Amino acid sequence: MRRANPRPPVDSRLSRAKLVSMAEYIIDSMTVKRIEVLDPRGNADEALLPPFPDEEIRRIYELLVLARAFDERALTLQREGRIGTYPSILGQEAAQVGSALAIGKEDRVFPSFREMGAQIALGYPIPLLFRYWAGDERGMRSPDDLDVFPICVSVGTHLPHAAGAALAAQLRGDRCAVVAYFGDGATSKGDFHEAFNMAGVFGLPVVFICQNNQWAISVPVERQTAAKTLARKAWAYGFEGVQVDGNDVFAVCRATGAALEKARGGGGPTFIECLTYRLADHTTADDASRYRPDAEVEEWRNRDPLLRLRLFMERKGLWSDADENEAWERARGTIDEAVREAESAPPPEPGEMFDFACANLSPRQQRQREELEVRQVRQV
Amino acid sequence: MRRANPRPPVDSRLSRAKLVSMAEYIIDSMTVKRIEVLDPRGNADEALLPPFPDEEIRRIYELLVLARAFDERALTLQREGRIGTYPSILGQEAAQVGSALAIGKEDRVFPSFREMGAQIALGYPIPLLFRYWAGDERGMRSPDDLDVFPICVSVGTHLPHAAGAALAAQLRGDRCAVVAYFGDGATSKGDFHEAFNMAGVFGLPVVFICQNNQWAISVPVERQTAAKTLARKAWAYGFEGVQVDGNDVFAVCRATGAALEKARGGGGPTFIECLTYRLADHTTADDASRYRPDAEVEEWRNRDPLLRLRLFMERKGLWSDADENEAWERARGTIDEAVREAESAPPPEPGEMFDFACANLSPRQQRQREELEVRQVRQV
Amino acid sequence: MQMNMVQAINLALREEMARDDRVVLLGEDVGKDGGVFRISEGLQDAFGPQRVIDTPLSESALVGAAIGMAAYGLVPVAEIQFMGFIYAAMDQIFSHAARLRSRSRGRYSCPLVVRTPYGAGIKAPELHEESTEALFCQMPGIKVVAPSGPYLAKGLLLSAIRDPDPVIFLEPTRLYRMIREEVPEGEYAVPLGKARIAREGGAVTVIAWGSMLERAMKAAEGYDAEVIDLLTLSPFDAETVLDSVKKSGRAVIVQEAPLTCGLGAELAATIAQEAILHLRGPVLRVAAPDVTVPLAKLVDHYLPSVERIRAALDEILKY
Amino acid sequence: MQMNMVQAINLALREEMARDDRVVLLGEDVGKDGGVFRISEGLQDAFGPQRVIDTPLSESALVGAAIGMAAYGLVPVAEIQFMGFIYAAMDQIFSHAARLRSRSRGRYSCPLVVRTPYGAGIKAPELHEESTEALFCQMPGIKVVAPSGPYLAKGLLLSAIRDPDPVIFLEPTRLYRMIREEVPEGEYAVPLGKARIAREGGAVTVIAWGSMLERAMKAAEGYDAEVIDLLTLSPFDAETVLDSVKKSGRAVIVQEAPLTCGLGAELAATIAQEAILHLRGPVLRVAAPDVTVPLAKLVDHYLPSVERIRAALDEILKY
Ligand SMILES: Cc1ncc(C[n+]2csc(CCOP(=O)(O)OP(=O)(O)O)c2C)c(N)n1
Ligand SMILES: Cc1ncc(C[n+]2csc(CCOP(=O)(O)OP(=O)(O)O)c2C)c(N)n1
Ligand SMILES: [Mg+2]
Ligand SMILES: [Mg+2]
Repeated sequence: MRRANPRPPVDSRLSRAKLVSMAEYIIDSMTVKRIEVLDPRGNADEALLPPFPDEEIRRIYELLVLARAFDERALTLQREGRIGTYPSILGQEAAQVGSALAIGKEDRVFPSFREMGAQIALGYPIPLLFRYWAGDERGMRSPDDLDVFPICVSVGTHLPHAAGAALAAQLRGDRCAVVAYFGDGATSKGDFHEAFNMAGVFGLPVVFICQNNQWAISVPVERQTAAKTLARKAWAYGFEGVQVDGNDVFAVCRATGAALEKARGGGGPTFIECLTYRLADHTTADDASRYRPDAEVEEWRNRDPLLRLRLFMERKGLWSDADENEAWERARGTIDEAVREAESAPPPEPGEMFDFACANLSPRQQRQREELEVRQVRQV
Repeated sequence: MRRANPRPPVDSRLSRAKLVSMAEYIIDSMTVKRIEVLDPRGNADEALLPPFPDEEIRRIYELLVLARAFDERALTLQREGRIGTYPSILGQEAAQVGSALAIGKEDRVFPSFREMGAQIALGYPIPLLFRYWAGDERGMRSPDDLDVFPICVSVGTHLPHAAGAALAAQLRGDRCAVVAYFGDGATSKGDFHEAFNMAGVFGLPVVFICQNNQWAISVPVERQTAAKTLARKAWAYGFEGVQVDGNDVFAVCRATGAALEKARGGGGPTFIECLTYRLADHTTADDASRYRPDAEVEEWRNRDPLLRLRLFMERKGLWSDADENEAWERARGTIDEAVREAESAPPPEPGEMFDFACANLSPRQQRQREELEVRQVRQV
Repeated sequence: MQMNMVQAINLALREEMARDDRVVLLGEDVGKDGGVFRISEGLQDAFGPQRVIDTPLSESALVGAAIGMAAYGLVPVAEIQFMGFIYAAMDQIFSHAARLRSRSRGRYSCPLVVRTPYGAGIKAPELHEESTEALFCQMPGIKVVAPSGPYLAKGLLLSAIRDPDPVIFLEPTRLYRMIREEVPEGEYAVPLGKARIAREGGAVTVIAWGSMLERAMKAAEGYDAEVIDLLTLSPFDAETVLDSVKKSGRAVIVQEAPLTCGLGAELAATIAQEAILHLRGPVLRVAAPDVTVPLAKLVDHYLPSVERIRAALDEILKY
Repeated sequence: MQMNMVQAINLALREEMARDDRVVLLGEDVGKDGGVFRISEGLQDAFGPQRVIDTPLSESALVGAAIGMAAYGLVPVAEIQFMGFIYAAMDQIFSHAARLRSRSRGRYSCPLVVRTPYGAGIKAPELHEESTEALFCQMPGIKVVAPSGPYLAKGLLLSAIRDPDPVIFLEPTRLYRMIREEVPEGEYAVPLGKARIAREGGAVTVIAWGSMLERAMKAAEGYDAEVIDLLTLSPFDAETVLDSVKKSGRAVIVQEAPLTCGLGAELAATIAQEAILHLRGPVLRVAAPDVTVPLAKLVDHYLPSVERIRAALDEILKY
């Protein structure tokens, strides 16, 4: 007897051995597909070739170049102290640009903090991006004709907002879909789970796009989860997860397009894992050589998303060295201009920290603002 | 052109139609097994019969009766105002007792709030359970030789503790396993996800046991998740999930035993979904007829976990009506005694609310305690 | 009509939902079940499952989704079943609801109400009797409201729903069915940010809110005490508080929560900063002790009692 | 040895881990990377991946698992990478870490330290510059500590690790590398619950903690001001505060967090309740305004400055 209760009668050691005789049958099964179009050398099976007109393919490539030129410049500006800590998108341009290109004007986008390629492809004003990274929150005000939520720094916490925006669309009958971007690290957060589950339960029009760049700062994705793929996680919520070659802009674009179409048509959520790689340090404050081998980085450099599209275009006779130089020149020109515009914007006034604290300041806030402004004037 | 950036070149409507041509192949697949031994009429394929000695089978049944007798009495006491709001375990006795019987003395148990059957089978003193439900936290102090964490009311929030206890065991080389109990509703919580993920990443010696009683207050499990089974959720974390007939005490016991053995042997975590049913209201404060059909309840009454074991024993000649009467009499006697013991315990002194606030009270707490005690004396 | 606070809140929701089809309810068991306290009784029948939404058991995503809904044209009223379960949603409330307007520089806003029953005295299990309003009062961008009776509950809830920013609406469970009073149908809003003089008096100012108002009023009987019902806890109505204290020269704050760092601290600090020259004696706080709220057997010893409030009045009147 | 606060904290961890093999570190990037601020640099090499554990990106489970570890014989020191990410773990900290001893009536306890960099002024993105210590100061069962320099950081961390109850250990990022001073190797504990007179003076008492101590000290130059470095924020050392205020008759509280419901409110309330008869003037609080901490371009205007503290000193000295 354990205490007053009848003694647990089963010797557990006994029972442990005899499991074989139980009736077991399979009641549930799931699979995960991988989607790819272009291989790292720019080859594509003719049968699988995307039907984009040549001009569009060139323009896709130019957007990839623009995203990379932005990144290059941001890193330089950071070194020069002209912007703050910055997270590079190097290597993830295809996953970001490719997915963003499939997004319609009517759709709602919830980026994480490493999505500048997507923002640029969506038409987010580049000067605003520079201003944000220079520490001016006015850079996060999305233009009125563009539905892009502010960058979310707290990993994964924006996923419930995406679910809510999709629920609002569903309830109001808005024919639009919602896209949420996040990293492999975000898949470990409770909010990822709760948002995915809600999306599954309500069959929400949302496309979850994971930029699996295989690292969350110093934690490799194998230490982030024991799941063989991230894509399989969607099945836990009753909807499909697919893995896409994230360095293949065609595959990403079309997987996203299909998922968005499904969402808009009432087919519910989809999870797209873009398998890609973070070629740079986590941010300018990081030194990735402390924790990951150069060889791995090198290997992924060979799978550069720009390179493979360029090779593809060259083979098709769509692209020359001159085109390449011109594209870069144009991109850098656009970026120069954006930096000029960003840096010529007047700095915020101190009192502006109160501007959007709430719709109507409380008397105490009002007084604090006045005191701040008085101090300001005194110091000038 | 969208703003200053090159215009997104791809007409998304175009791309949406042409998905068929992409290269797709399966890279990941998973299946979920169901385990059962006894059917609702108490039949078991002879080949699958559990090898428990007859005496053990009778004792298992007696424990089921004891759990049910506890529940019966708790409901009565609540109606009489002798305990507070109480969550009935009616219908879940096999899932609770069966799993608890496989748990060893060395193992660590993290119950939710509807696990009295498991607590009783583990040897938790029944008077303490009554005291807890009567609003006396002293009922949650587990006896020193029993490793049962306090009941967790905040759904799912104890799962990270179970992961931590398992991590501690792993780091210290303690040869024990950890068991966490929770309901179907808990699978929607972020903490479920984060704890499961951590268990997968570290290969922790933990067995997660879900009492899928198909309701979370008024929310049926189909509105809790769109997943076909709860068991499949484990695959998202890289370990096995199985479904067990939760009203089949043999199947539950042996699935739990196997998972515990695997855990203790370094084989990592397992998720066991016990598919069962909450036959009663959510708690004594609930009225389930507001939200669920009687027919569903009736159907599950036919799958009563006690009934099927009794039929099995009767068929084997192990059990008579006299045995049944005696078992109930004995159980009710045990419960009578426990209630007497619980109710004869002196009520807590007001100052005891400070007793375990922290190891050493701050001067302010000290003063608050003194003031409270002075007020007390004055009132007496 | 005479009604209790549950009925008054139900009526407020019903009227707002009828008036404005952007108003939607969501939470655990708010639909078919009508909420565990029956606050939303009948509303799913009246407005359909699209507007009264049972969510999975996910406090963080429930509030997080409500933020997304609020940003996209709806006015969600989210229910957290008990205040003890709101902690899982703190990140969403503080990192997001409170900041969305500011982070997006006004592009998006968050007209969200999070309702939750709060407070001790209903003899329920752990985490069912919390009163941690001060957690939210320190979050810029969040308003916090706590009615003290049915009439005020309805009027304040109307204001909360119409407010363009997120509001935490705390409903004192102990009073849910304790007080019945006349609650008119139709519109009347009790403004946010304004306290109410619940009882006039000259010798001492008693400040209370939520479930403590009832005890403060009882305690004040027989004293020349002015009782202020704070109603909005953040931003609180410093003017009304200070005017009264300047007049009476004495302040007693009654707070259900544990003493340290409760809202009473801010009230006392504000008085100490802005009305100190009018004070005749110390600013007294009557609060629960600094321990976790105990279960049923001891909770009556934990909650500030009428006697303790009277003792504080007697003490301060010595000055 | 001369060292900065990062090195001092590293040394404290190293010594405690060497002394007591129950001490384990866990958090995001604390292992191979040595933490984003390099606090745990070299510790995984020294003690192995079993004792310096990189966790998945899960703040709630990270703290929750640490609670389970603490209950089962370990002494976990969990790192939250920035204070802005601790909100996801509030439920675990408040519902569980704070209550485990009480819920289990002493059967289990939670000797856990949660370290986190806090405070503004490092020009980092949103949620990297929070100072919401008051959230934790109102939780019975939780201790809160904030060192103001390297020597104290080491001594306080030793005490925190040895404390039998959960401690939130707040490290002011702005000071991480600002101050270098002599930090001895080996044991010395700075006790929890005791404030420090950082500077003696008679005319006014200035109370500060964490990153504000440095500014308070600068501001005090040229004044007959006593500066109290609170060190332990909860439970705070009321005795030292009250003794000083009773002597000086004037109090200025300097708080980095937004004014309303910050820890300064509790300090002021305590003074107003227990030392009011000694006060010559109002209890002044110098704090950030009630807004979310702004990004780099405006943060200097947000943080209480030396000038603002001086202005408060000048004002109070008029009484
Ligand atoms: C909730 C939260 N915890 C911690 C951090 C600090 N942090 C910033 S980025 C990052 C890793 C994110 O990894 P992943 O999601 O894979 O995105 P990636 O950085 O690779 O784009 C961490 C831990 C954070 N921003 N938010
Ligand atoms: C975090 C949290 N949210 C809400 C509640 C209120 N509540 C108590 S039980 C319950 C349903 C739990 O369902 P399930 O996990 O299936 O367990 P069951 O009650 O069926 O045993 C809810 C919502 C709670 N206790 N904790
Ligand atoms: Mg990543
Ligand atoms: Mg259930």
